[in-house]
Order: sequence, then structure tokens, then C-alpha cells
Amino acid sequence: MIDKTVPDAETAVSGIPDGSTVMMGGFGRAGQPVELIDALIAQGAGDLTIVANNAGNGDTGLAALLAAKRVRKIICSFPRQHDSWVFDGLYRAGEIELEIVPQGNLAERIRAAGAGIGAFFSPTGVGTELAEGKEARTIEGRDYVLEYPIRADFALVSALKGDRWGNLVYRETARNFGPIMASAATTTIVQVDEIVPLGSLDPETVVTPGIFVDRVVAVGERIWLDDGTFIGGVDLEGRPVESALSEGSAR
Amino acid sequence: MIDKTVPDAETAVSGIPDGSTVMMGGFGRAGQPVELIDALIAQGAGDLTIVANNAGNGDTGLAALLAAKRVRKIICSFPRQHDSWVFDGLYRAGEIELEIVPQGNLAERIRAAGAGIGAFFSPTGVGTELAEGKEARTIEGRDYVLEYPIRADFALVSALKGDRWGNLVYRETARNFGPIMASAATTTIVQVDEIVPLGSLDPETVVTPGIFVDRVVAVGERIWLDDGTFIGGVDLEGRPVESALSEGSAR
Amino acid sequence: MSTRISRDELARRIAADIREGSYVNLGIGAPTLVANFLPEDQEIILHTENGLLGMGQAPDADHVDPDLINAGKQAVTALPGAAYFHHADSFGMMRGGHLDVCVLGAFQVSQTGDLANWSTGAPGSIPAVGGAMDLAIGAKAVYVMTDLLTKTGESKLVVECSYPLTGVGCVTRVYTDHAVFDVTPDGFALREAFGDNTLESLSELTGLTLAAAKEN
Amino acid sequence: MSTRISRDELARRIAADIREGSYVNLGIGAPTLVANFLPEDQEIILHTENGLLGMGQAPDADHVDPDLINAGKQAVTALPGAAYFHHADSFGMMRGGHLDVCVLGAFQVSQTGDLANWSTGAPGSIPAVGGAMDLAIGAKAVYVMTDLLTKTGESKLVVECSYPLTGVGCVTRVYTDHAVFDVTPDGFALREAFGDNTLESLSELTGLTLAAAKEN
Repeated sequence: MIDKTVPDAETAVSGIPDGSTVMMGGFGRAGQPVELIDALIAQGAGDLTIVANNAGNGDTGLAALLAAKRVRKIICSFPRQHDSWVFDGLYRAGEIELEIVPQGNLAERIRAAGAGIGAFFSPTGVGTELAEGKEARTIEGRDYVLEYPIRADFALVSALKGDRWGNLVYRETARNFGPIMASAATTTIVQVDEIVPLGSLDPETVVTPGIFVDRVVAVGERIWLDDGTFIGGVDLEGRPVESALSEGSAR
Repeated sequence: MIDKTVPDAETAVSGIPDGSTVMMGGFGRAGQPVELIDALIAQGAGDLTIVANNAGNGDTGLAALLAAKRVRKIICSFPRQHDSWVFDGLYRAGEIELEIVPQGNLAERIRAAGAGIGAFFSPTGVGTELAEGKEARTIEGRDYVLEYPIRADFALVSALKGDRWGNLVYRETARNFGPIMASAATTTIVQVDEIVPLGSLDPETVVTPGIFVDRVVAVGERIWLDDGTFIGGVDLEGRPVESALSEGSAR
Repeated sequence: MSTRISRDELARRIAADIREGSYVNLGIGAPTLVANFLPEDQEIILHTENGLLGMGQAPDADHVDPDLINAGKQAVTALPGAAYFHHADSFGMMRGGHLDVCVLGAFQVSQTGDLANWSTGAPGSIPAVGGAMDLAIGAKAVYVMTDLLTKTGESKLVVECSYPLTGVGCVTRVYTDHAVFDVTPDGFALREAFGDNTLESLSELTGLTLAAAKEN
Repeated sequence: MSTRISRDELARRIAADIREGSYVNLGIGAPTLVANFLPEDQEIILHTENGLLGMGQAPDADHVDPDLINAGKQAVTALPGAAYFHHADSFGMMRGGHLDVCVLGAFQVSQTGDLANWSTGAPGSIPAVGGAMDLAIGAKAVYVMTDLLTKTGESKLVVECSYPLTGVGCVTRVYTDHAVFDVTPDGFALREAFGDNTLESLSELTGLTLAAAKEN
């Protein structure tokens, strides 16, 4: 029997060595695999290269990993946000390396790694400083620059539901980088709200087939859902509205 | 109000001029847009270049279009099948031009056209006669050849259900080339079993978003379904099993 | 001195140029205001690059869903007819030329249609490009929404951008608080001047040679 | 003269080398027989390049579904846990190296692992490649299933292929009716000889210098 499920987040992130390249799904907080990142912080791996769209928000998740000084370099499209104070401080102090990649190139380069493409001519960034030094070519009158795949040793992904074969479905815009990152890493580790019995995901609607997934851990239902139904009652950070109003900041 | 639905297949294929490049979904018979092809035959356009995986089966659909001498050239991966007698005859008579493309390159080149990729280095076909004359490159120790997008003026696609915005879902392996061809044509024309009200397709499970679709026509439910439930009773050609046994061949 | 219309008026003006049935991406910041002025009786489909077509307006406080956000990471809703997809598919839509219109902010636009909107290049600033470069080259029509002048009175319409570029020759039209300009092979052409602005006054403000736009 | 095992025996032999949890693509023709010998108490996930992972066996006549076919365009079923996807995603799985094993037929395999299986190059034949070239270069292990000799007694294991190539240096192992050979940097190595075949008799049949395979 194939069983990719693991009992807890600690087990899910075991064996990630120092110096690894780790992809992390998420666009801002949506789809960020916070429980896996917390487990990675506890696990202790350092000198990491992170591939993600952003460079962390607030003091949790990726930001907490950065604050713990575990990240040598981050490859992302948009590090500077209103709540990216952890990254901002490290960057200004020269304590983290940054590689900026236009978001569409980031996505397509990750997809290329998963799909076995050696390199591709992209229309994005042509004539800008982010394309300096890259091979350029005009094809049928349009200008392109050559972009290479981005691979990773590990991908940490957050999905809604998974089964023991690793088939996944996502929720709304929390899907974002999950499916392509799952395809581009040697080992893909996924947190889901719930592990469902094999066969209960409709094969027409599986977004990430299990072939791309190595480990799946259930972390419990997100608090704005109740048995799959949206109940709200949170702010955009996912905090209950009452505590958000009274406490200011805490997860 | 956006309404991409059209009343019949005749209207759906109107305005396709002689000399067009037309993509046709389908892998063998599965997902082949037979009703749209029948309408295209009636419409009369000729001197066509067809992009498809196969070169027609039996005497219906794409094979009938070929038999009507409307096709100048076909770009496909696998023309020769046990029931491709129409193509075989035309090819041996020198009456049709053939360009063979490995299936994965065919799919990826169509996808590249839809995604704005100028060209890509593919690992498939390296060192074979199908890569002769193509630009080759070794990247990180692996050999690739440069492949260019395949675009079309029109795509004819068969899906299961669609709405008036052009959102589509498919059925089983009849999905095959539909989603990528829909993205790679200037005008995408889709036949569906049923047009459903806007909002009745789950946004999590839409496979082709309407942005890729221009016209949708309902052609009635495939005969092996009854109100969405599989009832069988057909052979692989989709003919009722009784008539298949008694008649030999007819659609 | 010269007439300036408000942000909201400018958003309304841009909305008036977007036709029913268009697929539209509204960039982060001021361009999102355009959504407020799209006619309610017409269907215009909004794309957000983080994976949604058919984006609706902001939810009320009880319906904030952290999984459903726009590119600016604000809470949004999904309309009937919406579709979700992953990031490579979403940027394929953009880069593949499937969007009819995108509306972007700008630091500078050059008379050849170069756009600078992602970085001032200031020393010590943290670079962040997001999807700006993909949007700039991807949509069939790239509209810029901006003040004509910086806070210190310099023209944002320039002969050549001094800030780092977002895209080369990509801007279709510039909607400013003073006037609307088309980018043409001969430089900026005045499409519409608001209030008492004139070709002459705008030429003076920008220091550019402006033509009158041809009708289209 | 020499021992030859049957197609079914060969399929069973190949099946024995496929480990539980593997993702496997079985090529058109004889390789599909391997599915009949995969152990029922183990989960091995079959991929068909026309868009399905988790392919099951052929349905009975009452359950033939024209929408659910394999790469050979035969009726199949989908197991619980299956997933459908489009052609670019399906070939991305193959070309991206996500399949553990594929099993392919062959006209010839060279001692450097080149595969020829799509065209005899005969004048007047209609070329048709399908997904053969993608499978040949895509899977982590490429197994070839074939008779050792052609009907006219020529070895299909060769120094250099004379037929048009499907892929260069791509074959991992060759399962023939006489013996199993690994492709190594030093040429073919005999992994297992069936019945009374020996390194010597097989060298004679093939005309090749064969080594004994190292254990692994």
C-alpha cells in the first residue's frame, strides 16, 4: 500500500539538511505552509536558500524562519510589503542575499523545472536591468530573454485536502504556487487541512496528482472553515476578528 | 452581458476562411470535436492546415474532412492507426503534406503558443531525424533541441460542459489537447454536451477558463451518458453495441 | 493654474474606455479604483495574477476570506463564472496576450512607450518587482494611470525614462489628472485634455512636443 | 536450440522488477501485458500519456467508455485515487523525470543504450512517432521488452542502430525472451540468462561482447 501520509509536521520536515534549497508556496499569507515552516524552524536546518513569491509577512511563517537566521538567500519576486519588517531589517543589515525574479518568470521557471524544459525564451523583463547579462533573441519580431529552470531540494506546500497517494486539491487563490512547486522539487512535503480516503477526491478535479508529492500531513481545518463550509470570523491574517481587534498582533 | 454561446454548429464554425490553420482536439476519437468538424465540412473551407494528434479515424470527423479534400497539410504525432485508411490513402497518393512532431513536443509547443513563450529547449527528439536541422544545446549536462510555438487561427475543441462565459470542464481522457489548444488559437470554438447556467461550474474545477474561449455550442449529451451518469452500451467508437454488432460500421 | 481631475474622476474616465466583455487586470494601488466605476449593467471580467478570473468586489468584514485575495493582498470575492488556476497558468494568460487591458501606475512613461514603475533605483531601497514586468508586456492594451507631474512638479511623461524600466515600448495610453495621451510612433498624442488644459499648456508642463491624437 | 520464454513469462519477469509505489508507463503493444502480472496486493500506479494517472484494467463490454482510453486507444478504467490532466501536463510528467519506469518495445537497442522503436525507415512507410521519443528520454528507468532476435534471426541488440533513433543513450535495461541485459558504460551486461542460455551462447547469437552484470 502506498501511504505518503505522515503523523505530524515534525516528521514531515525531517531530513532537510543545512544548505538545502527549499521552495515555499504562498502568495503573501494565502497558501503559505505555516505549520511546516514552524516545524522546519524547530527542526533546525540552516544556511537555506528559499524560493518563494514574497519574503515573509509579520512575525510568523517564513518571517519567523528568517528571524531565526536560517536563510542565506531568498529568490522571490516581491519581498517588500507593508508587513515584511523581518526581511527588511535583515536585508538592510546585509544579513540576507536577495535575488529578484519577475513573478511570471519565477512561475514559468519553476514550471519548466517540473516539466523537463532546459530553458525558454521569455518576453518578460526584456530591456530591463533584471535581464542584464541574459541571452536575448528576437523571434518573429518579438524580443525575448533566455530563462533557466529553478529547481529545489524540497518544496513545502499548503493544500486543502490530500489522500494517501498525495493527490491534492487547493482552496481559492491559496492554490497559487503550490502545483508548480510540487513538480519542481526532489522532495515535496504538503500540509493539508484534512487527509481524505483514497477515491474521495474526484479524479476530474485533482489539481496536483500524487506523482509530485512525497509526504502529506494533516494540520487541522483552517479556522475560517467549519467542516468545509466558510464561516468567516477572521481578518486577512487568519486571526479571529475579536482578538485581532483587542490584541493587535498574535497568531 | 457576455454570451459566447451560439445556436448551432453551423454558426459556430462560420467565418473560417480557406487557408486557415485549425487545431482539433482529440486523442483518437476521444475528445474529437466531431459535430464541429461535420459543420466545417458543410461550411466548405479548404486548403486547411490541421494541427491534431492523429490524422483521423474511420470515415467520420477529421477523416471525413480529409476525404473531402479540404486539408493541404497535417501536423500531428501519430497519423498511422489501424483505422486511418483515409489519411493513408491520401498520403500514399501524395495528396496531403505531413509534418510529424513527437507528441510531447506537439503538446508543449501548443502550450508555449498560449503562454507567450518564444521558444524552448526540449529534451525530446535529441539525436533523432526529427531533430535534424534544429538548434541544439547542452544545458547542465543534458542535451536539448530548440522548439518553437505552434499557433492556430482556429481551435475546435470538444468539452463536457460550458457556460456562457466559455468556462469548460472535460470528461476523463477526452480532455487531452483541449485546454492547451483553446489557449493557442486566435479563435477557439467549443462543442459541449450541455451549456449550463453561469455559476453552476465550481470555480475550483474549471479546467479551461472562459478567457480562452470565443464560441460555445451545445450538441447534446454523448449517448453513453444519461443526465451525467455513465450508462455505457457503446463500443469504443461510440456506436450502440447492438448496431455495431449488426451493421459493421456506421456512426 | 491648470485643471486637475481627482483620482476617482480619473478612474471613472478609464472605466469608460473599457468595453463589455473585456478581460482586465487592474494593477496594485490607484488602478484598483477603476473597478468602482465599471458599469454595473455590463460584464467585464477582472483577472488577478494570483490565480483568479472573475474577481468581485471587497467582501464585508464578516466575509473576509484569507484564501481569497487580490494581487495587492486585499480581501476580494469571486463572481459566479469565476475560475481559479495556478501561477504558471495565470501568468501564461498574461504573457500569452489574452488580457485585453491592464491598468498600471507609473513613475515615468517615455514617448516611445517605455514604462518605469517598479523601482526608483534609489540607493538602499529594497527592490520588488512582483508581476509588473509581466503585466507591462502581456496585455493587448496597457493603460497607465498616473498624475502628470510628480509632487515636485516634474513631468512623468518624458523623452527617456531615468528610472529603471519595467517594460520597453509597452504603453498604449496614459491617463493623467490633466489629460489623456496616446503613445504613437511619433511620440505622445493628446487624446483628451481635461478642463482648461490645452495642447500648448500641456506641452509647457511636460516640456515635450505633443501632437493631437487621430480619431480611432 | 536456445531457451526462449513466452511473452507472458517475459511480462511477468518485468513485473517482478517493478517496486510497489512506482509510477509506470507501459508502452503500446507487448509492454501492456506487464500490467497483467503486477502483484494485486501492491499498489503500482500506471500512467497513460493521454492524461491519466491511476489507470486500471480493461472494462467488461458493458462498461466500455469511449472517453476513457489508454495510449493504445483501448478501453481502460480509472482506479480510486486516479487523476486526469491535459496533454502538456501529462508530457511534463514524463519529460520532467517523474515516472519511475517505462517499458517500451524495440526494433533495435545499441550497446550505448540508443533505442530505435518508431520507424523502420522503409521507403513508403508512413511515419508515426506518438509519445515514443518523450517516453524514451523521460522515465528514470527505461526498460525495453523485446525478442532478442528478429524473425529472420538478426540480433536486436546491436553495436549501432541502423533504424532511425527514438532516443540516444536512454535505455536502462533490455528484457528479451532469452535473457535480461543491463546497459552499462561498457556495453551490454548479462543480468539474467533464461534456461540454458549462457554468456557464451548469447554472445554468439548477438555477435556482441557481453559482460556479466554487477549486482545492484
